[in-house]
Amino acid sequence: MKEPDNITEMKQVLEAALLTAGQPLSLDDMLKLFAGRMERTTLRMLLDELKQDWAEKTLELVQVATGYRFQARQQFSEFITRLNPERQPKYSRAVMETLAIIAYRQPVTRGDIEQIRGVAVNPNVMRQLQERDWIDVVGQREVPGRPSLYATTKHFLDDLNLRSLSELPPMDDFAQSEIPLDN
Amino acid sequence: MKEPDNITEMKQVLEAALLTAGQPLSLDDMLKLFAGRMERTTLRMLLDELKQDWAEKTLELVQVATGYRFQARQQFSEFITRLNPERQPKYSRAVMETLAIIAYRQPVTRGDIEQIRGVAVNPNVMRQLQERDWIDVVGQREVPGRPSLYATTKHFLDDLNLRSLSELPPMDDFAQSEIPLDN
Amino acid sequence: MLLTTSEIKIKGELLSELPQDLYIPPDALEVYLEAFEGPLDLLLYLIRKHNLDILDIPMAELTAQYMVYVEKMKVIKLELAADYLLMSAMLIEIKSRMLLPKPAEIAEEDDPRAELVRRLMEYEAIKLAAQRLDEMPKVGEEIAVAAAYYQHISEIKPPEVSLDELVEAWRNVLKRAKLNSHHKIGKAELSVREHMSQILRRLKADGMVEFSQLFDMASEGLAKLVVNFLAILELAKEGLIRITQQQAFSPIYLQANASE
Repeated sequence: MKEPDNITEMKQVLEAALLTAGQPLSLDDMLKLFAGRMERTTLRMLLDELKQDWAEKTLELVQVATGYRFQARQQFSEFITRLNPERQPKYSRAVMETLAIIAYRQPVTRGDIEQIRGVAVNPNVMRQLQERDWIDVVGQREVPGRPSLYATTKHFLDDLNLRSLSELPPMDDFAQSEIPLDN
Repeated sequence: MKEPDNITEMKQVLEAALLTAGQPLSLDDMLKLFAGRMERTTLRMLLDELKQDWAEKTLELVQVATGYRFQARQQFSEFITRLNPERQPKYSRAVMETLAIIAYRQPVTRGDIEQIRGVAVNPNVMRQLQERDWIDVVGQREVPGRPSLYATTKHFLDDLNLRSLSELPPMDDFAQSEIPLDN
Repeated sequence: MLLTTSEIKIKGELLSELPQDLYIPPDALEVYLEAFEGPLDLLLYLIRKHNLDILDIPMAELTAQYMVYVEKMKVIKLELAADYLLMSAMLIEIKSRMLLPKPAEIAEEDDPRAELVRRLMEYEAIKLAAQRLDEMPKVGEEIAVAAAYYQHISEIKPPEVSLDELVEAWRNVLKRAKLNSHHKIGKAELSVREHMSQILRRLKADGMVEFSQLFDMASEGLAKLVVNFLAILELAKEGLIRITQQQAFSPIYLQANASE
């Protein structure tokens, strides 16, 4: 193809290069596109025009530290991210065991949980489960310190697709067969 | 952002995703953009419209083996390649002939390739093609030694801008004049 | 690729004469390695460019040359010499068969050269296919794929928990605590515990609740009413609620033990 010799063609070359570059292009990079037959001031003007051309489009031309790049407008990022979802985070063992204790032994205090697990319960663990709206405080036990009593919520049942706690697998189904009775 | 609920918004999401993908997007990929709220037939229709919308633009929407992608129109490639003067080195004739045999005669063993070319195949040749993800092993031939059978990959088709092997230039085109057996 | 003499160099010197047969001079070995892809390629070149009749190759001489050549090249590229030698042997075989007295009728496919010609033509087609593949635009070379930037939104998704994972966690708790013999929990007990939580939640919200208000006679089945009652007894036993009655037959009130 002959060298672009008018504004329209020059802008087309610029646009095609910026859309396919995969990284920001510096002014020096972009000058290479025109094999030296382009002034920096002209290039800046073309970039401004290109920015205007894309003002109402799905991408926008932005300037970042290392140069210019096209990027998807913010409102599309959420959808595009669905193509490459992050790995699903997992709850720690402490969180899962605390949740299991509350589900099967509710209502329980932190002291109960600590006694069953044999280790102190990190307050952060309770906070995670409360923020998820899976457990809440349903009362206090009338002992010194009046510790809170925790129970699972309706929301917890919904999220695990259960109608009631009695749909949890009963523990005696496998208590004998799978848990060794070693005492 | 709320889910797109009209053709214009859906096309915008599609366009933004395809322009940022850097590789072909399959129909299944694109359905993920809409979190399951899109029919395949609607998607195909939107892709057709998008293709039309870009008919006069710097990029074109093309379909290759693994899906759809936007790519710069041919007339701009010369300029774009100026950005990367150190291009991928050309493959040797040995590599290209081996690739041609695999593409046109697949699945083939190394022995088949050696038979056609009349020389031993350097293992390095196969490695280069495998590293480019243009060929892979698709099975073994059930003969002594169970030699590997090689075939070209979908990635090879993508890289050559093809939807299927049938789009390769037909072998008949390469038939030359008969070698005379006059005596 | 079709070569002319101007493209072939030996030790920087242009090769003045192209080979008229399959013999490769040892000092031109490297050149041939680059210029020809093997004996088929060389033979094809000779046939197409120099109208070589494969039967005109002086076979005895070629073979003698090859034996010397193989001796010289034992150290390096022996496998290449072998490829050429094999080709020479094939040509000699063809030639010897051609020299035999012919039967009156000879079918085309019986021509001993047919197989060689078939191979040459197949190789030629592949060679041209390779050139075409080489010329086709490719991603990363002539094809530039759109790859604009987008901001990867870290949707902070809460972890998923399956029922299996929950049960597994509980099982681990039991295993470690060796609670199994004391804490078998069945469906019935789970229902009771669920009602205990519900009653506590209600008392927390309403403060004091009259006993009968905790029972919805109209809509709940008998089993549920019983479970509810068991839950109240269990709450009382665990000291979690207080049950009060001013005098006989007056209303019974429940309140969370903590709500005073």
